[in-house]
Amino acid sequence: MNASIPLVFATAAVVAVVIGCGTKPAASSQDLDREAQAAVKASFRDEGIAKTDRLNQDLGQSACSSDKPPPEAVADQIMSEARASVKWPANGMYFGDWREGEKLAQNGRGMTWTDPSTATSANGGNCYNCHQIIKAEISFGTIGPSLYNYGKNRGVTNLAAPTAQGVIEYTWMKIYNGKTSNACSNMPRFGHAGLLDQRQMADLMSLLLDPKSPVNQ
Amino acid sequence: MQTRREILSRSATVVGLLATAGMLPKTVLAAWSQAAFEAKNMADAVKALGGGAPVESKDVTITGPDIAENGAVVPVGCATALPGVKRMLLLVEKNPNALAAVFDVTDAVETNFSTRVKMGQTSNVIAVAMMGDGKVLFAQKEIKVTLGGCGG
Amino acid sequence: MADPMRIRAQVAGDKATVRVLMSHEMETGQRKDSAGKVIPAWFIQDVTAAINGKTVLTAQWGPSVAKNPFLQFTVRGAKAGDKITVSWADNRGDKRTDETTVS
Amino acid sequence: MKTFVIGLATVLSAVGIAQAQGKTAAEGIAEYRKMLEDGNPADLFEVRGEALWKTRRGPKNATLEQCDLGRGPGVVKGAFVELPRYFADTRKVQDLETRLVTCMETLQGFSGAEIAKTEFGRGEQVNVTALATWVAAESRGLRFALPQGHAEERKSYEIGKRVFFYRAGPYDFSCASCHGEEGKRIRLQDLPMLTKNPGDGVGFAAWPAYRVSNGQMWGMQLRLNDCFRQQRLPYPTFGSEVTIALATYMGVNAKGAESIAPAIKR
Repeated sequence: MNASIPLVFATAAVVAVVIGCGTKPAASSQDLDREAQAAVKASFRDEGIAKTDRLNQDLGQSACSSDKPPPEAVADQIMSEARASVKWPANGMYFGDWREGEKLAQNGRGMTWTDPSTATSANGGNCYNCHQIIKAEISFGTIGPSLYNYGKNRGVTNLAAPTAQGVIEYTWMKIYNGKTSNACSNMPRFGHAGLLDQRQMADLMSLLLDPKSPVNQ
Repeated sequence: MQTRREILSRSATVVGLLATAGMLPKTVLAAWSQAAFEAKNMADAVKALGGGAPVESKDVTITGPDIAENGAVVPVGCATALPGVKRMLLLVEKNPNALAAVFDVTDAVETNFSTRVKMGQTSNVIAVAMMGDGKVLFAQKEIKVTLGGCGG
Repeated sequence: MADPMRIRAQVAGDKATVRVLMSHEMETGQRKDSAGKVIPAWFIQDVTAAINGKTVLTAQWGPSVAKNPFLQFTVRGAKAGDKITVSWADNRGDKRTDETTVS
Repeated sequence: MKTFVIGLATVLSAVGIAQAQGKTAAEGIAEYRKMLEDGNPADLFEVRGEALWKTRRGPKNATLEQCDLGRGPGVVKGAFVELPRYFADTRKVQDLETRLVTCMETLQGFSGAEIAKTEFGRGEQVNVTALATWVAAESRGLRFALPQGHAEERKSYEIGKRVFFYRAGPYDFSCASCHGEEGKRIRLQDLPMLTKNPGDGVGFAAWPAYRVSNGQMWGMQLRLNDCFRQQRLPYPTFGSEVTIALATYMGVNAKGAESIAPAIKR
């Protein structure tokens, strides 16, 4: 993840210089942006694998850091940068093993300061935290849409069929970097942020799209 | 003003005196049934406590939720309205050691006890009534243990 | 010494419902610490309840009773002002006795 | 056009399944929670906290009975539902836990900096949590009414709001990712929407709480600390400005909500 200039707070910094510190009229919104930035900088410390550089925001993070959506032009920029970021699987290996995918989907671990390593092998997919997936698992979150019958509902009956190619590419892109289709998507960018490797993403692809996966039964 | 803790500790002293005067039950020091608590299943636990083969019975009730949000704390209860009960047991079938608790019943208490147990996974929980006449009756109920939280 | 229990005993008709919370780790002996070492079992084994000094219930517990245990039972023929005493002893020999008045 | 039709079908079937399955699971969980309400081990911490308040401790061998939690020295009842607030003596907005540490320092002679550095669940932090549990319990049933009269209190709210929406880290999460919409859940746990009053005894109005998953008593400082851990962000220091500001933001948003703290939580 490259740390570009935090957009929201960058403007605040300029304004702050003009007004100067120490004056006590009602704080402007920009003053408060600057103070919030300073509070964030001052309030955290490194712990385990979670270092303070994680507080640096890239364009998408800073533009999606308020209760209002970013301007359309910014959203477009985030999405086009996201699309450019997607790495397609080597040799067209989109699929793996849905059983492994299910295990990954169940696994909510990874990247916290209590996790031992940032290696992809230490990470789960966290999928059930937000999505319904196979019907037998009743403990699922609702932040994201249900993925039950994901492939079936999209008409995927044969992974090798040319008609399935569009859905396959879309799904890969969504897992790799969900900001491709929604600038402020809540979904982590599993490929782009290095959370899952190609093999793990292929296993999740099988879970969602393989006609033999319980997701599509 | 006294704190609750002071009240409690003062009463603890009183109890200490009672104990010295021989007025307190000595059962606190009674032998703990190690073999029963090491048993892997209901039949072995009951056997270790001197009982015969358990028979399922509608006269025994086991209470608990259908789903537990967390296996670390699962509220369960065992009860029976039958007269002549000597002991009530609570078990979790799929725990490494099935037996969780043994209650020795007297006429002064209702045969109805509630506590909370740990469950490693979805399992049957079992209430067993060991009767004075040697009969051993039981009831069971499945409690689903779900994965909660963010899993991290 | 162990922390005090919290005992509530409330009369309803000719009986009293007793609810007890005990402060105890109830360590199973099956868990490992971060270094991979087994954390030894440490749990309440014996529980006794008495009304006005007369034992009404004895119980044996194993390590699968939950941490900070809760126990509820009902004493027949209890009335306001009666003294309910609850004692426990754990597998390390630690003990605790607390008392409350039925209200 | 075709994708639209497929998309709609997905949505419809998803809603159907969520209702059919979600209902029974949610009912089961509700039943479980109800069973746990009677006999909350938080009581054990409450008893300990009350004793600590009245016990002479620390280098100055003093009690905390003269501690000013915002309503004057020694006034405990009602203090919890007005925190965090601005304190003139420290010239800071403080939450319950940091204010307790201030009192432990000024009245009892403990080192506040040492306590702040101590891990949760260790040493004096255990006592801070127990004290917070008792102080909160003394306001049970009262409604949240955080003061916003002081400029610093208003600033704290505004900073808290900005922190609430601050997205960062490998997962791109902010507080709002999970707590910015109504009716969402993670696994089977309902997520309170914290940008407005989430309701009586929900969200801010439920902590400190006893966590059954690990048998620990958690104050708001640890609650927020673990939120940041799950957000995959670095470690917020005890009593740091973002934690106080977030508490102010949530507390002000919870205006009028009835406090049930200390609650029992998964």
